Amino acid sequence: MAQMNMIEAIRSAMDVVMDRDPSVVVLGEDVGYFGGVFRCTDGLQRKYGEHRVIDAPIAEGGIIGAAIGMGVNGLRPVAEIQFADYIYPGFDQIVSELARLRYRSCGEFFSPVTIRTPCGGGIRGGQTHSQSPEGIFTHVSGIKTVMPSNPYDAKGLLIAAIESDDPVVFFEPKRIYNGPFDGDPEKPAVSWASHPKGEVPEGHFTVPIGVAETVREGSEITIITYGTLVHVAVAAAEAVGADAEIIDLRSLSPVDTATMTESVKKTGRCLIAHEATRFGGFGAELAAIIQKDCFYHLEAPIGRVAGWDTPYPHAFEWQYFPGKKRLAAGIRKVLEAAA
Amino acid sequence: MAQMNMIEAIRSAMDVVMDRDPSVVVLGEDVGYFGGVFRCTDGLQRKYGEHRVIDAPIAEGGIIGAAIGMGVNGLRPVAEIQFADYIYPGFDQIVSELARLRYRSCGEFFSPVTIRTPCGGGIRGGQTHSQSPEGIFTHVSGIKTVMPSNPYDAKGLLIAAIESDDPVVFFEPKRIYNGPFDGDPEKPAVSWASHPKGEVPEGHFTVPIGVAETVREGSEITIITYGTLVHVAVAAAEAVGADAEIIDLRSLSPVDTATMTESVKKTGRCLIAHEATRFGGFGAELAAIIQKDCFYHLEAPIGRVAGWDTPYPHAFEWQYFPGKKRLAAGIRKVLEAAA
Amino acid sequence: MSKQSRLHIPRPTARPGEEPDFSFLELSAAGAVDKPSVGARTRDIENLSSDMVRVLDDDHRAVGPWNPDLDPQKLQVALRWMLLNRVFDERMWQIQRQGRISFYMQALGEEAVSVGAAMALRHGDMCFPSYRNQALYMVRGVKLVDMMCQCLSNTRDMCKGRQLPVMYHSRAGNVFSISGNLATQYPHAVGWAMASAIKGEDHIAASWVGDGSTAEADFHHALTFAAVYQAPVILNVVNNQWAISTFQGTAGGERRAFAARGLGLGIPGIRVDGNDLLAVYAVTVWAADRARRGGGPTLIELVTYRGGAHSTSDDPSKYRPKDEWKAFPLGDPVERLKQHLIAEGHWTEAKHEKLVEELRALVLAAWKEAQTYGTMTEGPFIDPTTMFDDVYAEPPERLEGQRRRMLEIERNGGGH
Amino acid sequence: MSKQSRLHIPRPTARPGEEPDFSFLELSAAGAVDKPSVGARTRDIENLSSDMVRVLDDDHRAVGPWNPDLDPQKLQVALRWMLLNRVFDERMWQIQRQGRISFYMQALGEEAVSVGAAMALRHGDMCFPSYRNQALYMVRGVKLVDMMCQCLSNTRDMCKGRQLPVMYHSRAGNVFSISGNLATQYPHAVGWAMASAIKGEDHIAASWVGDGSTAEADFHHALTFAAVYQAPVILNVVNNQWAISTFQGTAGGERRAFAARGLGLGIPGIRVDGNDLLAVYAVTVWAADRARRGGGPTLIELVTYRGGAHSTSDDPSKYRPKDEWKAFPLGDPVERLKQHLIAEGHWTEAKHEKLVEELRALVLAAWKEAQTYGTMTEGPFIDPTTMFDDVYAEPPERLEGQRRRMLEIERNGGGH
Ligand SMILES: Cc1ncc(C[n+]2csc(CCOP(=O)(O)OP(=O)(O)O)c2C)c(N)n1
Ligand SMILES: Cc1ncc(C[n+]2csc(CCOP(=O)(O)OP(=O)(O)O)c2C)c(N)n1
Ligand SMILES: [Mg+2]
Ligand SMILES: [Mg+2]
Repeated sequence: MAQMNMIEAIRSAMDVVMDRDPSVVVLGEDVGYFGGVFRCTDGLQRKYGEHRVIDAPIAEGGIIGAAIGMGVNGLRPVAEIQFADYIYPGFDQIVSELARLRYRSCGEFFSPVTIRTPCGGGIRGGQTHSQSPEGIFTHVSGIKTVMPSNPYDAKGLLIAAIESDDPVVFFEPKRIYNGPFDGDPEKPAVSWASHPKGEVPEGHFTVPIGVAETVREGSEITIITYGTLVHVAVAAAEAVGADAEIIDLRSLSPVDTATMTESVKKTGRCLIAHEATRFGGFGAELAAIIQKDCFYHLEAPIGRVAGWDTPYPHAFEWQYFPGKKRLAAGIRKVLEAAA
Repeated sequence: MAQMNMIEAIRSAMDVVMDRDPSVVVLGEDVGYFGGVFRCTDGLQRKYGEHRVIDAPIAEGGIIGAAIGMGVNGLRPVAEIQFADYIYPGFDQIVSELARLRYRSCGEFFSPVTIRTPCGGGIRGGQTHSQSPEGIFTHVSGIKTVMPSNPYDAKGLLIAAIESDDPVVFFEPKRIYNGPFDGDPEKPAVSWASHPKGEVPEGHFTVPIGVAETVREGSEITIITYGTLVHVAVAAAEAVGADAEIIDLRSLSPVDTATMTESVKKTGRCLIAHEATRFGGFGAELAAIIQKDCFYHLEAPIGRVAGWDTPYPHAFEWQYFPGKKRLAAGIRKVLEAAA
Repeated sequence: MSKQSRLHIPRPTARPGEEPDFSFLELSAAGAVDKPSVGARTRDIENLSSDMVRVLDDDHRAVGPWNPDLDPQKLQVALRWMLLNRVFDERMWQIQRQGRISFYMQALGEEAVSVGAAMALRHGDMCFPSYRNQALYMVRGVKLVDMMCQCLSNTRDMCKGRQLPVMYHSRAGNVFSISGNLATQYPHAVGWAMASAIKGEDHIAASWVGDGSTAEADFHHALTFAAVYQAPVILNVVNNQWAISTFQGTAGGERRAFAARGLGLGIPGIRVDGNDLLAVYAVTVWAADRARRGGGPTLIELVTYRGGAHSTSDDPSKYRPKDEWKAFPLGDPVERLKQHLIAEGHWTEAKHEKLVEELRALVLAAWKEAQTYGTMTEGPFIDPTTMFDDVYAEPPERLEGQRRRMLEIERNGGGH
Repeated sequence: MSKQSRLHIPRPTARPGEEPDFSFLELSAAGAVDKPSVGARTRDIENLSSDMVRVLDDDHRAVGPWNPDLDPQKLQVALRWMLLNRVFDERMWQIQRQGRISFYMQALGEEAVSVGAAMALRHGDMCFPSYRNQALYMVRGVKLVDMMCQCLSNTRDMCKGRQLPVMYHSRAGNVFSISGNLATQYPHAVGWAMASAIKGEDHIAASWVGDGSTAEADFHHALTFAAVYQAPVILNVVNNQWAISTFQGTAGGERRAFAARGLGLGIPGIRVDGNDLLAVYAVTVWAADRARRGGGPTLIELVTYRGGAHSTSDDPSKYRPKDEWKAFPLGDPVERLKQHLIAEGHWTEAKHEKLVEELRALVLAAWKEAQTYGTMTEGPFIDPTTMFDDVYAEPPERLEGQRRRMLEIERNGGGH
């Protein structure tokens, strides 16, 4: 086992798969010679050559469109979109082509593209370097949507994504690339070295897509979340002193309904948290599932804590970010609601 | 008052506004000389000239991008996207520009573009002429999302949309362009002439964006829906013999929370129905709001009836479409659930 | 507005009721355009993007350096494919008009575009067609009955009822799946070709879009990626003058030929008489050779005319002169090849008529067979629960749940 | 993979540790390129897209038909703006390095691009800039202190704390709001210009994108719409050789100049020495005249060099030779204009130094003032609940609810 931060884990995932499977290629803006603006592909071009780690023109639609064609011709492309905020120019290729190809050709054609993209705020990136658009993708049938919250899962899930014959949109919460973050920007940065999930096998392993992880057991309330907010939720639960069960979804689509509903049936209370804007966000689907499957066990309305329904403001990112305090308030509200 | 079908009502809305306000221009694929593949702009170019009703190149991103620029320069563009399935190439311009311009420039710049686009299935259009992508837009702050269910609302809401300084994505359920549709494709087609909402004033009027309409009062269950399914819901409620209150949202964002929650508090039961795929769809947000605001009044889990989570299949559109029978089953299920 | 608008509005030369006018169409005489070596530098062959490569002259002879010297037998095969395309379209159009399929799109007047290319390419070369390239499937071995079953969404439908008619695919034939979204296949072809180059194979890719579709983003993406990586790909623009109701000027064709669209990226363009089978064949072979030798992409503009309505949903009499096709200077591709074969002594009117009869019988037989696998109104029907297949390779439980729910509904009598 | 990959991989001529090599850069001598009338037909002036319009020669003289004959005073003003841009950038860069703003982007080495255009356009002409055109705002009257306050997200920030530094806007100055998404402003400019034409006004629009950004769809959309409607717009491509870590060849610049990108649509292209203020001014005037007279769009490629890092987040020593800028044949635009003025006897080193001092003082004073309106760490702070303003003109109730909720949290002590 090695110590890895999330960047290293993601890089290691690509490295391991590229080493085993010559059909895996990486493409994206600045991913080649330079190694990516977040360094996730650093060293891969040196190791696997310019023909497998490809600097692409600045055209997200072109990157995804070309990757689809490569996939149809037997390659297994891993496309990087530099920021999730810049995935929209590729949206038509994702929705109309990548997600639909297997279906419309009854499996004669498919393209196992993985799209990696850093998401989320907390890095003073302003509204175009901070978005969490996962809720737009979970609504699209034919693609899988994944968001890890730690190095171990990042590597295992990314390998699973690349090896999956289904297209996967793989969101990387950039705020926790270098260390877990509990939502308090004033605390000194913590590194992954001190976190159990910073221990990552060097070699090949997978974390299955579609399986959530219960990161903390508890009996009073279930907190369902993913990405950066997993760490905030843990901190918030501790701050409140709540006996909270915390579920890290890891995969958003498919989502692990069983783990969620079993937990809520046990605790009777539920808070959902994500960084993305609230209205029409993925948390809505989670709430809709839980209210239905756990109706007779719920003792309080399901709470949602999320980013405000505004763009992500540069100066007020800590007022925007659903931090420990907002989550704590959310937990209290759910706990205090009359049964 | 005149008899209008939805196409005529939509055309009349543009006509009325273009007549009053020389800054209103219409652009889109085939909208000019030809008058649009659904004839919604028929006659407008003859009346207002080629400089105000503009045939555009086939580039949805270009249409929306150019419309934004026109709006910044004082025009009030109405852009037609030929099918909602083809709106994705314009997605970046909608999300990153149209929705954000006012915010990022603190109101110094804005662009009051209205995007009209026919959505929904039931016309044997296969997966690329049948989609209902509204749930992708409701998640985007900065735009409004509207879907009328009848000629009267279509005209009033479209005028309101064009006159609004906010950008609006205006979905037109094409299955009901020519007449209301209760979900049974084997029944003879009905025209709008026999429907009260087929009576539409010739002149200027608005239906406010953000206000739902209760199309049927009832005490047993609230059915919340919009677009084509409003008519299906009415038929299904009658088929079941349920004393259902049926709410036609008309505006999805902003959504009229008060009308929904007051009704559910009264009835204690709720079914949500839309044609779009279920997972991560707009119905999830509705369910999430209602479970929270009406928790203590709900006697049964909120039901959702929606399109299956697959692309819209050509041959099985009536198995795909959430028709009267599926809605009726949904109503029964909600009604029969133990309190 | 008080002041006069200064916006330029592109207008076709003739609208309904007016005299067709193709005086804007710049032509070269057959045989007049030089044929450069496939290694020529783009800047030295720019003339090819404004001239027009033509082989068949007004006397139906094949002339000039681009004459591919195809033997008569091969030409007869080409004629047969083109005719088959036309006869098939005719029948399917009629079938749609009878309400027996929901939709159809014909290639009337553009048959040389697909047949010429299909015959010039190798089987291992991958085709990424638009919806008007049905002949590619035919030449690549897809059976008529299978194409018809697709249009019928019946039990033998390759698309299992999921797709609108004409949205074929053929893995065995190396012809990609048609998308409803215009131009999306263009970057796929480039990516496929990039993969071929990466793998060190010498298969190339070819794709087709219409004049109108060149305005889409994917056209630009494809050209950019093709140029940057010198992908072995042929990018065809089928300029059939119309995009539903808008003429090619609305897509930017007023000032410069579509063949020139790649010049700014260093992609050579060839403008070719798209109704001249020999010319289409010759330029495709040239571009394929160039690509295979590492010379990179070529953009081919095939100048043709959409002889019929855009689709069965369209009525072109609303926006263009009824007889415009008759005035089109490049004529009818089927007629031109036929007259060439006759002029060369390899064909007769009688043989032609016989061939048409034979093909009609073939198509009719296929149609009869196709119906035995089910029609829109009569069984056997495909099992609707198959609609849940192939959304994913590994389907999530929620889809299986929905499949069960649907089965339940079907069991309770189905219906609406 | 067993076989050898045949994919073409564009490679810059030099990487870190290697000798800079600009031998690929085709230059024309100053004064060597003819100046056509603004009414010239696109096809007659194609040379302008591969030649390079230059006015300042090696002896610092202004020569040739493109010499705009600007009077010395105007040239001094130009020099002042360019210097101000540079001094401002220098200071802001340093301020970012001190952690006092979160981010910055400089225009080092590209100052002539914005200053030349800004001085050539009329105030009523609307500018749609990229993030490296800050001088447009300066010339159009935005105060330094206001630009600094934007970068500080303080109480006087025109963006009310919502935007990353450098994302300015100025309605009064007719300079559009900067987007984080590359190239999106290009079709806006075209739409704005179309509206101007529709209204019968003679304002034109101008927009700027980088070489790398030409690959985006919006570049294509803008060119297509501009060509189709002959929109009165100037489309500038600032080819500063680099797009973060990728060189201009990765965007397709290896085989043909970016100036040629519109030729296939009939849009004339002009390749200009982007470090020659006089040449930039002259081609902008030419293109603006052409647009104003109904001649339609012009694409201008400004050949320059990104003298500094892409942004404060970037480290160019990782991907290009450290001294590459020094080897760039077109030099430093500030230095070149300065030497021209000196050569003409209208400037001296001493005056120059004094000007630099003056501007430094100006910038410092502005910085001091800016800080009084708040900094990132010290108040006064802008009210964070303003983050809910301007999402809509007519805000939905749910936003007001969220604003109240946030206020509640703030009242309970704020924090995280
Ligand atoms: C993205 C997208 N936008 C719009 C349409 C609707 N549409 C279908 S065909 C067509 C015209 C295409 O014209 P052209 O590219 O010239 O091809 P042709 O039909 O002439 O072969 C349009 C606008 C579509 N299918 N996809
Ligand atoms: C749509 C989009 N994709 C990617 C990025 C990330 N990005 C910011 S600047 C940049 C490079 C742009 O290079 P160029 O267009 O040459 O402009 P320059 O920085 O050289 O002025 C990239 C890739 C972005 N901002 N927007
Ligand atoms: Mg066409
Ligand atoms: Mg650049």
